[in-house]
Amino acid sequence: MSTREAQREPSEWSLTLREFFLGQEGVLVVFLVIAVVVLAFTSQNFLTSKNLLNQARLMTEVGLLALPMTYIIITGGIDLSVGSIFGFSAVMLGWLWQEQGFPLEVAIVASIVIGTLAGLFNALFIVYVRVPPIIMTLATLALYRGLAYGVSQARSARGYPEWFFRFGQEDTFGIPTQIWFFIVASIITWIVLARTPFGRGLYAIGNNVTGARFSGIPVDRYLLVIYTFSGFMAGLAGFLFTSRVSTTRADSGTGMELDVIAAVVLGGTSIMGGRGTIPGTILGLVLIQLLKNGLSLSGVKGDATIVVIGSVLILSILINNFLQRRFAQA
Amino acid sequence: MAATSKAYKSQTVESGFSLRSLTHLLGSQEFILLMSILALSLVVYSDNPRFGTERNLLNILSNASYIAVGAIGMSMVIITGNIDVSVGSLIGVLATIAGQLAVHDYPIWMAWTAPILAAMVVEGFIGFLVAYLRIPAIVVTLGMMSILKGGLILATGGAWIYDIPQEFFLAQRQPYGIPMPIYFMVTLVILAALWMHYSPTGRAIYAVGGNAEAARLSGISEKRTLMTVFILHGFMIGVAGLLFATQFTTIQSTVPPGLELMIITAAVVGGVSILGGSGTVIGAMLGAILIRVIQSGMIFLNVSAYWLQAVQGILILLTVLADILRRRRQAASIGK
Amino acid sequence: MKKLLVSLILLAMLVAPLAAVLPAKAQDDLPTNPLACPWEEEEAAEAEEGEEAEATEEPMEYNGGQPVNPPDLKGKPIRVLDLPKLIGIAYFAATTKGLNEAAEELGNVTIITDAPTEANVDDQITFIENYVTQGIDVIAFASNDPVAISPALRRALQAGVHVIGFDADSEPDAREWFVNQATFNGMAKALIDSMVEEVGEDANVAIVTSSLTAPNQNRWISEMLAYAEKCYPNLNFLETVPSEEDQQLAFQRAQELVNKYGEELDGIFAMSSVAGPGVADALTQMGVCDQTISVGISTPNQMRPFIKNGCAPKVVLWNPIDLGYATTYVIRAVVDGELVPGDTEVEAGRLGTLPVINGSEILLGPPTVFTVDNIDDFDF
Amino acid sequence: MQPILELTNISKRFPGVQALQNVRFDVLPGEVHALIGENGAGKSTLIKIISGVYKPDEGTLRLDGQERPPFSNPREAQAAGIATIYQELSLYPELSAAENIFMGHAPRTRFGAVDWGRMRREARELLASLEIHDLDVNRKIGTLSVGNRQRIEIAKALSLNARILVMDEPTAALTEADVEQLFRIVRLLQERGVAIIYISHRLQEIFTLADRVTVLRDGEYVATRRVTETSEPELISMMVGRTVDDLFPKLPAEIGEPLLEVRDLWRRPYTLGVNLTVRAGEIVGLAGLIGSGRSELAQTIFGIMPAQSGQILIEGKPVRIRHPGDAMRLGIAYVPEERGSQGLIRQMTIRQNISLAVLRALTRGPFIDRQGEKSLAERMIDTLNIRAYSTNQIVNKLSGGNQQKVVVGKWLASQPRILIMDEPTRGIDVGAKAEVHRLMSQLAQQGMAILMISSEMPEILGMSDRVVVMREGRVVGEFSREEATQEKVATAMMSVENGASDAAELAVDGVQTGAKGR
Repeated sequence: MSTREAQREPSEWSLTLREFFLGQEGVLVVFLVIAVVVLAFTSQNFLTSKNLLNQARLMTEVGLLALPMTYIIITGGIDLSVGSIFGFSAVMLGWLWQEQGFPLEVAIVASIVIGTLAGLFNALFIVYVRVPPIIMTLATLALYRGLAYGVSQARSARGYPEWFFRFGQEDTFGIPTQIWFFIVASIITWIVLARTPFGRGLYAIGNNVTGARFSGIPVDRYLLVIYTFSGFMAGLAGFLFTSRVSTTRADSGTGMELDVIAAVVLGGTSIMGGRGTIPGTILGLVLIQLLKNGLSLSGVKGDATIVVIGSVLILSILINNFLQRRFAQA
Repeated sequence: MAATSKAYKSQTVESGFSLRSLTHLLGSQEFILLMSILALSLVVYSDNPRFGTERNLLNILSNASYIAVGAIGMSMVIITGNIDVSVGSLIGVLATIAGQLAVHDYPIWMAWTAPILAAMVVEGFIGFLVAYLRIPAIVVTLGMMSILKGGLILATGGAWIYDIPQEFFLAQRQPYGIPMPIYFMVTLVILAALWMHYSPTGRAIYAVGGNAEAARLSGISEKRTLMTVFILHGFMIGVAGLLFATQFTTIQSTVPPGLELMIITAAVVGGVSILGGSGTVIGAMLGAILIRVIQSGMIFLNVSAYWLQAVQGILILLTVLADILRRRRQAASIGK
Repeated sequence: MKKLLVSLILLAMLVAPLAAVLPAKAQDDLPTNPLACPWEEEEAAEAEEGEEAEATEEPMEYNGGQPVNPPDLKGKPIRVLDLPKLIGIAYFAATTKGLNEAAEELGNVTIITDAPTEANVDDQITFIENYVTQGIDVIAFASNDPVAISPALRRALQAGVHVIGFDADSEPDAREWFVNQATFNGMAKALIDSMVEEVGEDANVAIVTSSLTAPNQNRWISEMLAYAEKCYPNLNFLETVPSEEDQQLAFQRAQELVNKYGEELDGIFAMSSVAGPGVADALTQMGVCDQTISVGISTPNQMRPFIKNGCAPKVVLWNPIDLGYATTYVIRAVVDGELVPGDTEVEAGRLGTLPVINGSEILLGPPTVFTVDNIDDFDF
Repeated sequence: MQPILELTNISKRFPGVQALQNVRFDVLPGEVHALIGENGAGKSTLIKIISGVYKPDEGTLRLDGQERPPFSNPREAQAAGIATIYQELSLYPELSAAENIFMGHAPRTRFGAVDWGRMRREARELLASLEIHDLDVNRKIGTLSVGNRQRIEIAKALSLNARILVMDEPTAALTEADVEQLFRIVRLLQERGVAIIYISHRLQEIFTLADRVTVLRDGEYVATRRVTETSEPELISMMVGRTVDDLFPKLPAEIGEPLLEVRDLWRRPYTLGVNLTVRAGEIVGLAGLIGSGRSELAQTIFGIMPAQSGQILIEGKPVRIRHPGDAMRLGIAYVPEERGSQGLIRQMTIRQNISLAVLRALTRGPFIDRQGEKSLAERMIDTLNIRAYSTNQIVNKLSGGNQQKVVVGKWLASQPRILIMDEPTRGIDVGAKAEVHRLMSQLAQQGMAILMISSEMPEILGMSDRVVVMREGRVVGEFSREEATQEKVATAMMSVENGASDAAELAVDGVQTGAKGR
């Protein structure tokens, strides 16, 4: 405001650190450390590499969907149809291969393409017809699920060849194969969000879409890209899921969208848009998964576990709000 | 001369006014919905006249009732720019509470009012977190959904409730041949519509959703309005839960799947703007009825069971698109 | 241009599904094996003595999987994970009750019940993985998807955990034994026969199934259609509608069917323990039980009022408590090495001796038909 | 006479900022008391204390001579007869005009319900008292023009039967004609004995309208003067703490070839066959009433609302501009009208805002070059004299003038050849205004072509080499610097005779539509 506040300018790095610890990420790290310590004491099977890798395997599909969801929520949108696209493209994989006789490789690619197209369909309406994302994806949530049932006639496709399971059930370089997909996708989405003009544009859109448009950011194209990307990732996750469970079902992924959104929101992405990071989302994912797993290993049942997770979600945002109000002013 | 022209002028103003209100009515989402319901019903009826039997129509309305009652509160919440995804779980919990009280020989009135009170307490708590502690509603209710869902199983172990005394089944009664839930739906929708149109607090809901800052400056307390909305929403959900619980001879101690989406969809199809500040409860009720007409009509039209969901999805999408295009056209025509 | 494109897409979307209007039957593709019709039964029974081997064909080879180096727990206390499809429905509450009943009798078995709140195979897999890591001795499961659950079960076997199925099977090699409550064709026969006894063989019937993806239901429906075709060719199946695991939806579907077909509709098969009360409730509340009745699969307690008021005069079910009870005995026998591949029967406490069928399945027995005469003998 | 409202020793502190320190202020019945000061001087804080939005940390408040505790919420202030018209219109777009006027204090029936009939009638009466007869009170606010929305705002304040009316820059968004009407209303209220607290950056208005004026600077009270006893230079020096010599220092620049030419450009319904040329080194002032289509023309050139037909030529070459990206590649920059919603991403930092339009150029490989970004921001902070302690400061926490400089900096970073500035100095203080003007002059000297949209006549006349006037989507007049006078430009803007015939045309249209409707 004036010269009397011309204090020492904090360095970029210390600023980032400060942001990190006062932000949701900091809260999550604390929660995570507490959870790990407590759970490690209550169950000796918890802190083993075998268990942790296995948990990572189980986390992959939700994780893959949470990455584009972070982008979308940062722009102030939402995609409720991811679970349905996930199920739909998985079903299409099995249907194309078994009913239509395509080679499995082709069916895999085609199913991911179909997921992408489903995302594109959402995107076209959201961008060009200006249907609010929540409404559009609420409608396609029902539509894609319906297509999954209709096309497959609710039949599951099974009996895949051995090589197909390499992606979902076996290890590559010592860790479950699909985790590689998640690691690569996380790193790319992280860097893109944090370091590229595209990522910066997403934040700008989420904070002030008019301002972004007036700054020459191709808002429509960016939105088109992220909703399509969400469909693509849902297709990819659907494929990995099929490989993991070795069958396709028209109802797989039902209700998954809420798990995904919970992880993203827990990770500090503001549902109002404009704020959020990929590391935050990953922390959110990991915290939920470890709680589920660790509590189960400590003898807490599934129903109690979801109570704990719900409470953690509310509590962590509450604490974050408190910290923001207390310290972010200064 | 001057006097005549003045009289003439006022006359045109009057007729112009009524004309405008007519076009206003014809252009409203409620009217479009009503037309969609009628058109769809006619199509189904012409294919299969049994669709038009009194019993079927009453069944449809009755099945839409608890969704519509839930959508009343949901509309208010959405108009203020918030959302509640925990309603499905909450209704599951309420049904269990009502059933448990009824089988444990508590007086019936207690079994009926307890779920309503419980819902008001839970929604009041949600409202407190949203209004006073400023946590986004979707976060609170997402968390609450887990807590209620898990807590229900934790408490009951999932046992079904049966051997409930007959007088408990409020929703099964049919005074004058019309199922009870329809009375509830119509009465509550009318009351809520009047309240939202005529009470200062009702108008404040629109103000808070339309421009929270301006509302604050007009001396409207956003926090109090939000609390009122969530508690009222709790009341409506409580009634919806009661109608749901007393419809069946046995009560499942689980959460009805997808109920929250159904209620939200009814409100949104009914023209309640998810961006806040506009919408009516009559629209929400028509939205609920439309969903049920679609569901039921598809069966009558022999749509393959496998394609039911897809057709439903398309019809919902079309309704929503029609609403959006209507708004766009209205804005454009006025802009000229 | 843009608008044209959009409307074209919408039109295509509209037309595509409507073009596919076909009455759904919700069968699966597996071969069916209808049992003998009631009037053939007597002949069959006469022939049974001499020709049993021929009638039941060759006994199948054991086709289950085996745990890898399981610890020797013979006679020692064991911890068993009871993993039903979901928790929160009466049916699985009853199987759990049965498991615990037998566990108490045996004294050295601890049952831990844990499962998802929705019938979701992905969650089930997570539970299996968690409990294997935690170190459980035995997993007793009822799968939400026979194929999807199998990889996780195989990993459990590899970790030396005993795996026994009940109610809903996995792939055979992913578990050691499966306790089969009733054969599919046996259930189908009981259901169809019950219906025909109520409405006659020149009747129109519809089916309210649970989810279109539910494997047990699809198998039953296939067997029912095959059996009806063989024995009651005039029994006309109108259509099959799904109700998920949702009482309200089953209620609504039944109303719609009655309204749609009116008096033509003579009976509705309710194919799950949730659909059963939903359908019967609808018929009762509509007051049409003199025209349309329901025959279904459900538990006695929740069907009692409907059996008594005649809206659901016959309910077919095995005893889920017995199913759970038998499962615990099978588990103990397997752990103690008393039930090994190649055996043809197993001791199961108060249930006596149960036969092994299809290589690695233990059959509980024929299904029970609950009617107004015997309903008060059951409490579960 | 006894002051109707008197505040003494008011202090208010926000985290990190002393917003007000020992400020005093009073207003008499029937008086217009102007409150002036640079942005960030504490005017807004003071009126928010008066209207009950903020509670002061210290100080006393006297109402009709009675000491009372400060208002703890807006409702209390309203009850005391204080109404406020805020700078940023605070209306509900989805609700009707009548309801907007009466939100929070709607007439009730005896059952306590909102009396819609009376509300509509009273709304019509209120508007009539403002000489507004053609405004349908059932229309949704979202469908009204900005000018009409402002009138609804005034009606809203009147509906409260206010004894004290606080007007926070009511003329910022108004054109000269609307300002005249507003002044009439203010005088009317004054006659009724209403005390008016009037905030404006336009000193001219203060001399026309106010009785007394109070100056604030850096949160502190400077002085109160009768307007008859002071002068413009004195007020300015009190506000900025120094004297500002020349408000509009347009420096001579060499005028070169046409850089931007627009030929018969159409974008219905706002831009109807516009022709326009801007040369290198030239500042073209684009004058017109609100709604005359100036901003829309700028947005059409910039590709936000792409043209439907017509030609745009850059350096004589025809180009197609379909979105802002195209325009930016061609060297066009647009400093938009609405700083908050269009110009800035307020929740982001200075650094991120300044680099936003040039991110693609600021990359190393696919990544943003953070060091480059930071040094760019530092350079702009230096060049434009933006007062901020760090490039990482959130823009929202800057004062209006500094925010505007950030917007300008953002577009200068794109090194444009053609700069369109839409109301470049609206709502910013005198010092910052002079700086912006000086900067525009310098840029023109460097050979940039500048198209300046402004509603402030002195700015148009002082800065422009050429003045182009728009009315109803068309260019209706063009004057060189020498021939442009306030009268000529204003006449072209309003063009009385033509305007009347247009109005008649509209009326005929209305009748026809009505007939069709029937």
